[in-house]
Amino acid sequence: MKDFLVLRIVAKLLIPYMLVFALYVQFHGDFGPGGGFQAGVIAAAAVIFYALIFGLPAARRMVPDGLVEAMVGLGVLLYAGVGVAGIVLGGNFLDYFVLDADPVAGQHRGIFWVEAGVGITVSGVMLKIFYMFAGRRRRARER
Amino acid sequence: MSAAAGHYSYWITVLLMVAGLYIVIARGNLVKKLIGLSIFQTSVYLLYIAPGKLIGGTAPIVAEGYAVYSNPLPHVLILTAIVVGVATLALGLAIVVRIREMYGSIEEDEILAADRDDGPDR
Amino acid sequence: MTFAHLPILAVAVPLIAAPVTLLLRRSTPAWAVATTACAFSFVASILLALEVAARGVISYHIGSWPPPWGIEYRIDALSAFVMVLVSGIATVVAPYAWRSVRAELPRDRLYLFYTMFCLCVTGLLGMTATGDAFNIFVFMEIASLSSYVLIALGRDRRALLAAYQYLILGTIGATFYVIGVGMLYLVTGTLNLADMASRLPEVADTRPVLAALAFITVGISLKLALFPLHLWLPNAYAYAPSAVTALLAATATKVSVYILLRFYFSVFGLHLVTESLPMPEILLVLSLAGIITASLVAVWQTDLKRLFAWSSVAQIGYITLGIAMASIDGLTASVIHLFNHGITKGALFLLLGGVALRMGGRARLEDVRGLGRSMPLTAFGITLAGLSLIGVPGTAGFISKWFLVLSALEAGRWWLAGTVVATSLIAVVYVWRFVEAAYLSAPPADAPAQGEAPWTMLVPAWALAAACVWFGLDTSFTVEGAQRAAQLLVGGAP
Amino acid sequence: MAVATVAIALQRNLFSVVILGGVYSFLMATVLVALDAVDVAMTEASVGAGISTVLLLGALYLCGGEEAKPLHRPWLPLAVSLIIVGALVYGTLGLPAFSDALAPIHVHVAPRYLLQGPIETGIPNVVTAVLASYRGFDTLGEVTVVFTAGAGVIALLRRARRRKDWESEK
Repeated sequence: MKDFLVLRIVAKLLIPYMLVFALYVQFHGDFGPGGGFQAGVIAAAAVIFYALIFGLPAARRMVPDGLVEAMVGLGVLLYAGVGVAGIVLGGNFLDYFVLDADPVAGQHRGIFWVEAGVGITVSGVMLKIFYMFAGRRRRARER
Repeated sequence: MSAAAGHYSYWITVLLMVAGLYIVIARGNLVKKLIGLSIFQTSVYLLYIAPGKLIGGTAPIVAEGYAVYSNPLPHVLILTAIVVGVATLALGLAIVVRIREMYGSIEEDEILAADRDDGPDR
Repeated sequence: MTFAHLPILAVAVPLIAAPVTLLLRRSTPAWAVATTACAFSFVASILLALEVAARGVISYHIGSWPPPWGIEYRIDALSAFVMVLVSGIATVVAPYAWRSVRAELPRDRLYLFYTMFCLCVTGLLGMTATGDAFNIFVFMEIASLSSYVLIALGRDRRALLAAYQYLILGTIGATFYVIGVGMLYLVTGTLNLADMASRLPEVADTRPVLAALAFITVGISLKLALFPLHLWLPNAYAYAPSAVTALLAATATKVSVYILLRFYFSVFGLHLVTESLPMPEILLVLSLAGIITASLVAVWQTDLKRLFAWSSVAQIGYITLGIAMASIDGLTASVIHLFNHGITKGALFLLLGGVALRMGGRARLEDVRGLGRSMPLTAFGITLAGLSLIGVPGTAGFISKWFLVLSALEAGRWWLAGTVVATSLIAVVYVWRFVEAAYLSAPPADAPAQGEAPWTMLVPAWALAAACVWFGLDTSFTVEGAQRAAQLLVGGAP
Repeated sequence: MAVATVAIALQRNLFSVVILGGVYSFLMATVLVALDAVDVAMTEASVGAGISTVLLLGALYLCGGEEAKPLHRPWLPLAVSLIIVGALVYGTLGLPAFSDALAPIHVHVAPRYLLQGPIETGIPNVVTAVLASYRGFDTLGEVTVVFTAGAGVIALLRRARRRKDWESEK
């Protein structure tokens, strides 16, 4: 689909907004609907869109495989890390109250990082799965 | 009779659930089975969410001017269930793709037939 | 400080190990991390079991939220017992996998095997430790999804189909479980198991509760491969990599049995299960049918992995038979057999993995001819574990069958005790088929040059085989643990 | 929605089935909005209609899109389905009626979330508060499930460089 000028321009216009929207959903989850999971899916969708228009190699240059695979693991580690931080700071596992002197602020901080972990892993996994399926397709063609 | 009206939401759930399950059991195409499986899982969402709704209530985002909210707990559970559902689907499809590569077919009968020709230890 | 956090750490450490292995991308460090994590969980589980025996139930509030609002980890005699089994088997299988998996998987995916291994252990331990119905579902899915992948990694293409069938049936089972839990939630308003149990009597005998009982039973039965819902099991066990077969056979079905026990006796209560629906009768019939059919099918198998997979279906029948007695003795027998069968099958599949390694990936009856001479230690180990499977005195299997027969006699069911003994004779037949091939047949002339399995595989396997004898002679841990667990289940019901 | 489901069951062209699946998900999301579950609706729309459809289409591209005639006799599945309908109807008849404010789920655990949640966590979206804090461990499990799927797909579909030489061993 690289040859359609309209698609290319629309995509160029839209994709930044999709990523910004993903960030909005990620961090506005405290007040409106949304959160790490939805944001991760939207961010992944933006890159998938990019890949559909400009081709898989272009998308892989923009978001390389190694980074995606690292994101898959890092999100879970971040989440679990917040849990362990609760223990280290003298509370229970996943205890956000101890993350700050003020318990409510601690909750805020805990939820922020946890949601970030969810977002990272989900976008990483969704993208990775897409890359895996799409990569297969290319090989099937080569045969 | 009012009992039947009050349980209307459950009937829909039941219908979807069984339709999904039927597709899973009755169809021999591996992809179609997975689609049926996701419908089966999706129907469970309604079983949890529908009873959480209160007529006159609003979404559980606390704001001034609202007193009645729908129950947030089922929403949380179903968010988790949706994620589990898509994870299962992705994994299932990955296995189907591999099956297709190894057997050259995604019809259950053909694959089983291929297996019978395959080894003496079946 | 750390000691108070053991319940969560036993689960969280393998969970954290999983992404670490993924990020390492090298098989050797990944293996080291996975093994260390399993060993840590094993030590933690033993400490927890001791703590529970000394001081009673441990309740751990995750996130410091009190139970019905937050998620609670609740370790009692039964869950500690099962955790010791699961983490112990994992600790034995992890070092074994080092050599075994290298022969069965392509190099660049080895580290992912350990990622999946950690996740599977996390899921199984999480299901056991948690006191929250929905949390069980989440960790059940972690365990299931990772085991689908582990099975699909088998080198035979039929492994893929087996994994697919397991995925379909496993997901249906999990969804049934969610439906059942949903109904319970709608009538009690809570997801915490203990809270649920205390609020159930108000609504006992209502239709949703009975339907929930039915759905949870069917859902879990799919997972634990209760006859006639066992169809996924033989293929899955036969084609999975050897280390995976051992891990799953020894732990996965056992944890499902644990969930069933938990719901029957800690949530629904003995009264509801035995009187409102004919559950014990249904379980009894299915167990007996399962024992007899699966044992007979096992006799005709030529592939040893399939043979012992079918025997697993039969052995699960003995476990559920104990549940069907619904008495303290029956439950004791059930819990003991859960443990003993776990170590027996673990030993068998690990040793068979060694055979498969030397025989080019197969372990059929014709391949093991003359095994007594070419691989004497392996052959002797399999025979020993086989004796335990039959229930010969002096082995672990004898203890569980003994308690099972005892509880049947106590309930005045002579015929049941007779059936248990008679079906054990079928086990004699299929174990004999191995012994005959290994010791009494000459090795085929064109046999590949063989030696004993590498010691990194032989030592873990023999550790389990020795455990079969150890727990047949020294029964203090198993019997006392199981008795405490059974009393807790029957007495703990509201 | 029911129409979409029946159509899925009858349709044999898998591409139409996938598209109908997307339609079904969007309808489901609409229903969920009507039931006040905005977070869930958003997820269902993005996952069910978005990611799932993309994945299914990707898989179909690799596997081919026409389904063979079903060879199975439909009677056994139909009987199983009917038994399950019976059990479900039997069970749901005893459940609290729709929008019953006195149902156990509204009076037992949930009130604390709604009344105390915003104060204890400082977050007005109660769903987020429960998801990330009260039942944060469930969500850790959920992320782990996603992680499992991701790592599993990598393990299954990674292009094996040495594939040839270990296949020849067989």
